Amino acid sequence: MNTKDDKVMALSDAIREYVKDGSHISIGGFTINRNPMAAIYEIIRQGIRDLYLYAHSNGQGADELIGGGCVSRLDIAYGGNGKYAATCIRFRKAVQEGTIRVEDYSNFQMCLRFMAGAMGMPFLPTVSSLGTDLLNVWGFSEEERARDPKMPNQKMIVMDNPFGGWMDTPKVVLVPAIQPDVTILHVQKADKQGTGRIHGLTFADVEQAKSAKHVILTCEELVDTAVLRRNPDQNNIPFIHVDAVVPVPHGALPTACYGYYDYDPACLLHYVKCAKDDDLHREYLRKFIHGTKDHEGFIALNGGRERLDRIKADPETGYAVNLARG
Amino acid sequence: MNTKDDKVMALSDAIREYVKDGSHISIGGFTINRNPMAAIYEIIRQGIRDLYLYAHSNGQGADELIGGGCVSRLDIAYGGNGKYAATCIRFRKAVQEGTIRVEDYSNFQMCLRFMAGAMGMPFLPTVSSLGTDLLNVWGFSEEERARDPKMPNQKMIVMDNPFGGWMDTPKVVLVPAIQPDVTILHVQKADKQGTGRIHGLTFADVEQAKSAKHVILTCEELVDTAVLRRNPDQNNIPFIHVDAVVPVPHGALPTACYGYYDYDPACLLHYVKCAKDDDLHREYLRKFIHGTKDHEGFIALNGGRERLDRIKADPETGYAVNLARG
Amino acid sequence: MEKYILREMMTIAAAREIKNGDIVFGGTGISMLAAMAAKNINAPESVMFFETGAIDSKLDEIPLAVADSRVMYLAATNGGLFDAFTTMQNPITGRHVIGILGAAQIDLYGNLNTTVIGNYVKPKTRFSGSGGGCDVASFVPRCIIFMQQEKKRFVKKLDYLTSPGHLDGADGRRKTGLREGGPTVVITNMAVFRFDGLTKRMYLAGYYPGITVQQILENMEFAVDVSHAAEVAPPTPEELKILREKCDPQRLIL
Amino acid sequence: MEKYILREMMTIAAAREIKNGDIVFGGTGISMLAAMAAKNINAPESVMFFETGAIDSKLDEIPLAVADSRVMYLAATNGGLFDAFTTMQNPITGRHVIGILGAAQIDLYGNLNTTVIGNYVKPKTRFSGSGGGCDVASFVPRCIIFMQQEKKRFVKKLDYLTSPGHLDGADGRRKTGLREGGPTVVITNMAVFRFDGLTKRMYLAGYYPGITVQQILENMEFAVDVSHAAEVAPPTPEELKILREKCDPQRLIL
Repeated sequence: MNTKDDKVMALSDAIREYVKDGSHISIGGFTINRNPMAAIYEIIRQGIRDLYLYAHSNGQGADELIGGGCVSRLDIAYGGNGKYAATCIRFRKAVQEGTIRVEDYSNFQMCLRFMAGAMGMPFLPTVSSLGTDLLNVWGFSEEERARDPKMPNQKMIVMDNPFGGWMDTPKVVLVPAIQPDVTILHVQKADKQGTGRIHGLTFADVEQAKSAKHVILTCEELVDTAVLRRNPDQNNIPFIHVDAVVPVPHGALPTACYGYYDYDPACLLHYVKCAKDDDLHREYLRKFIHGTKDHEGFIALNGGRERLDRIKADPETGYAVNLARG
Repeated sequence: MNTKDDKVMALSDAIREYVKDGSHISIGGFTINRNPMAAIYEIIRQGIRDLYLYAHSNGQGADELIGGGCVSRLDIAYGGNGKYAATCIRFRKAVQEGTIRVEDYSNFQMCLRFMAGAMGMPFLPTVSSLGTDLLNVWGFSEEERARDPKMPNQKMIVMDNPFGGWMDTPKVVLVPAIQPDVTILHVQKADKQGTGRIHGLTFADVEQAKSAKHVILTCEELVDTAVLRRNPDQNNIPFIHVDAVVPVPHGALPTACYGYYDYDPACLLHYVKCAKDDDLHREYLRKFIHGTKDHEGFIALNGGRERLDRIKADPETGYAVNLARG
Repeated sequence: MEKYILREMMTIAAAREIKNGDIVFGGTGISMLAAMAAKNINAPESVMFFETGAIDSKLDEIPLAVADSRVMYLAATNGGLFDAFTTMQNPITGRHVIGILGAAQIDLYGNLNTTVIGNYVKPKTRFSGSGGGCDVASFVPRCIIFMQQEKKRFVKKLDYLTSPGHLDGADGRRKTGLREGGPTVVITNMAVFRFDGLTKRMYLAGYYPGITVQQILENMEFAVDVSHAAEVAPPTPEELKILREKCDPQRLIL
Repeated sequence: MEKYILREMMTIAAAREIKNGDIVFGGTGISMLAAMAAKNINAPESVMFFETGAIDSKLDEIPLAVADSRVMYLAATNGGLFDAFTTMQNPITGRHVIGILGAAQIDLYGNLNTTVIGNYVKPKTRFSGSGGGCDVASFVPRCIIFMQQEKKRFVKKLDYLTSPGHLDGADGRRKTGLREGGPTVVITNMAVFRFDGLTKRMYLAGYYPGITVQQILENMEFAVDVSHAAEVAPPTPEELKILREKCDPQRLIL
């Protein structure tokens, strides 16, 4: 957080400044929508390693970060990507081969963990997962937790309701807060001060931003502060949480950005094909990520302007009507 | 809650249906803004008694309900009304004379209590009030709580952080959930199904709605469902929580309604003058509340159309520019 | 009788479980189609509801994920995950929610595994994980579960218990502190199972036309009571017409 | 030297406490004016912030309550109470918040009473209560407190402890589990007090021109160290000009 008036930075600078080897990070979006893909590709390009990633259902973004070799530990609720991958492919491979370590939560639990971080509380309660292996099976041992000051000392704790039977709830599960070093979001609009506006569903983006030590906002459009302030009710990221603002048109591609463009089925299917085969995937990384200078370069290799036209959102519905979606 | 397609009711019917002697209720708004005043006057008119009112800073609304003799118990954070009353007048009198009983919380604590109710959790944590009399001094005894199934068994509970020093928080205060029988809000726009749209600050209205067994929405304008659905991001009251929708133009008067009208200084000052004197206040109730059939009648006695013109909101700022505010 | 395919039978079997006034939590694919079919056939005042935060979306086109922009268009309200799960855990609204889930494994009491086959730390097969599945299964009074009828899926012991069903039976949920409810019905490619009111054990309630009880039992690792089993009524012409013409005209799911 | 009124002295004394980059939580009246003065004079990148949920409101007209529609117009974001208090309890943003509070009573350690005089259940005088006062005092590292310098207000023992200062001194906040911080400065109609770094006891830091130390002590029930007291610098012509012309041209507060 800071209260500076102008936080606009180049993407490569923002990533270099706030994402380090070993950082604990979270990314916005959900499965195939509004993942901060440009920022994720830049993390892969910069060869950042050993990230601890906190994910709820961060489908495409999480899978590419894992595939890019950037992630060593992962708290996750859902490693799937809608119709494009019932289980995310590089995620599955990495877990099965033991190249990343993982701990499972539910989507609400991850959401509560970010919310707890945003509230400055050590935990929040839920009844979700009582009696399940989410509660009983830990991915990270008590010893590892004790050694790492960035980890809570326990996965979750079951507690009797101290208010007796109040709210007909005999027991609660306490889920511990997350405080990422940095949260990276892609939003539709932002101003240079860092006020952000998300159109459509916010997923857990707002809680993720407020829980983090630093926030990088990539945005479709950098707009005048005066414009955003005409409708302050619609601005959901307060600038006081934000450190860097980076205008990146199509910054969520190949995932969707409501009101701007749809997900890119061709790109997602090509990724799925590559991800399934280690050689193809290596070639994908070499050519599409490391072989491109920036997100513009990535888009140029992925169908360029013609593809962008195909997935352009209809102004009425916010998505590409009648898009062939594979 | 219900999922009916048409929930439009007359105000008198909605109050009669959902607000009973002894009900536990909460009202929306904050001090001099967006209190559901028409509904409050109707509660007074119907002579409903023995209400348990949950208030954060529900200034004018809480004070008139108390003055109207409707309230016997009150959980409150702030009984003030901005510049018009540093301490709300009938509230102060009622507490000092022992005609209502009261228990104090902070604004955040009341907010968390509604949020806990909305989440279906018995409590939420905070560090607010450690070491204070908010924590130590109870308004309602353990015995009274034990007798009343609608009250939590304790005011608040201090607990050591079960996650050790996680989030640098050695201890937390657990504040118990509220589940009102009914929450009454005044919003700018609603459709017949009960989707509500609040313009400007939402205060704690959304949490109050979601925590309640029943919700009455009064609104400035009843609009077509299709109109509200063109911008679902801006709708903050989901219809599944709502039981009754009541169109009441100027339903927040004499408090403000952002984008529609300002608070009415003449009416507020007249109220202050009456509230300070028991005889004047009795006369106020007789003439302005019991002597009027409905909110239109109340407005007619309070300056009518000419007054409405004076406080009409400027379309740019949302309030009455250069209004003489006493 | 009109011809129909198996997925149509399964969709209609699920749609029939949805009552007017229900708030339907589902994923994509067949569960979304079942919710759409119910709304158009038997439960016009049911409400579709997504964990991503959209309520009562219009769905002009079928979404391919619960985060698809297609769920955002013309919804009643767009919120986020916190709103959605809070509504399901809420003691008022949550009691009206019916969940629709799928899984890799299910046991006798309707507990589900969507996480791993084999060892948790180094699994033979890793699946997507809970998502909102564990949440909805923990909170809500009724759940519909879609399963493939296979021996490796109807197992005596789950490799990992992701989403709670009736846990160890009878009083399992109450003892553990979960909300009353749990799975109501399991719909497979061969049969419909329900749960005994007392023991909470799964029993065979129905088999599709042309399927024998024996075939079903051969595709399960555990035995179930079959004494209440009857043939499931096939989709009516009216149900099929609405399903095909109104719900999935592009055949994206069917 | 230019003439000024007491409220201008108090406002400027408070404004000088606000640093660039501070997020200022205040009420209405003089606290809001101090925040506006700081932003216009010495802390251009400070941010005004209301418990009702508005951040960095433009304030074309002075609001008469923190819920006044005037705080909603051209704000950076409009939210609600939950957002506002969450931001103050947040371990990152909360550490940049400076609170401005007032009270009916204050004690040696800066603890405040805004609830009752007399017995809690049947008080002699009932005040408004905590509002967000207890919250901000519990969470944030620095607080400015406005007080009238009167014996009945600077008391040995509070009738009710609404908002925590340094509690029982030295280690009081840490022992109780509160966040580090607490009141920084008390600004009255006669003087400026601060708190000793170790004992956390209030001491007299400054007196306004024309006021004697003796006068101040006569208006307190408890004794304070006066050995560090010096005359407070009066408002400069520049400070006064901005305060009068930019912050409160209609003289609604001054």
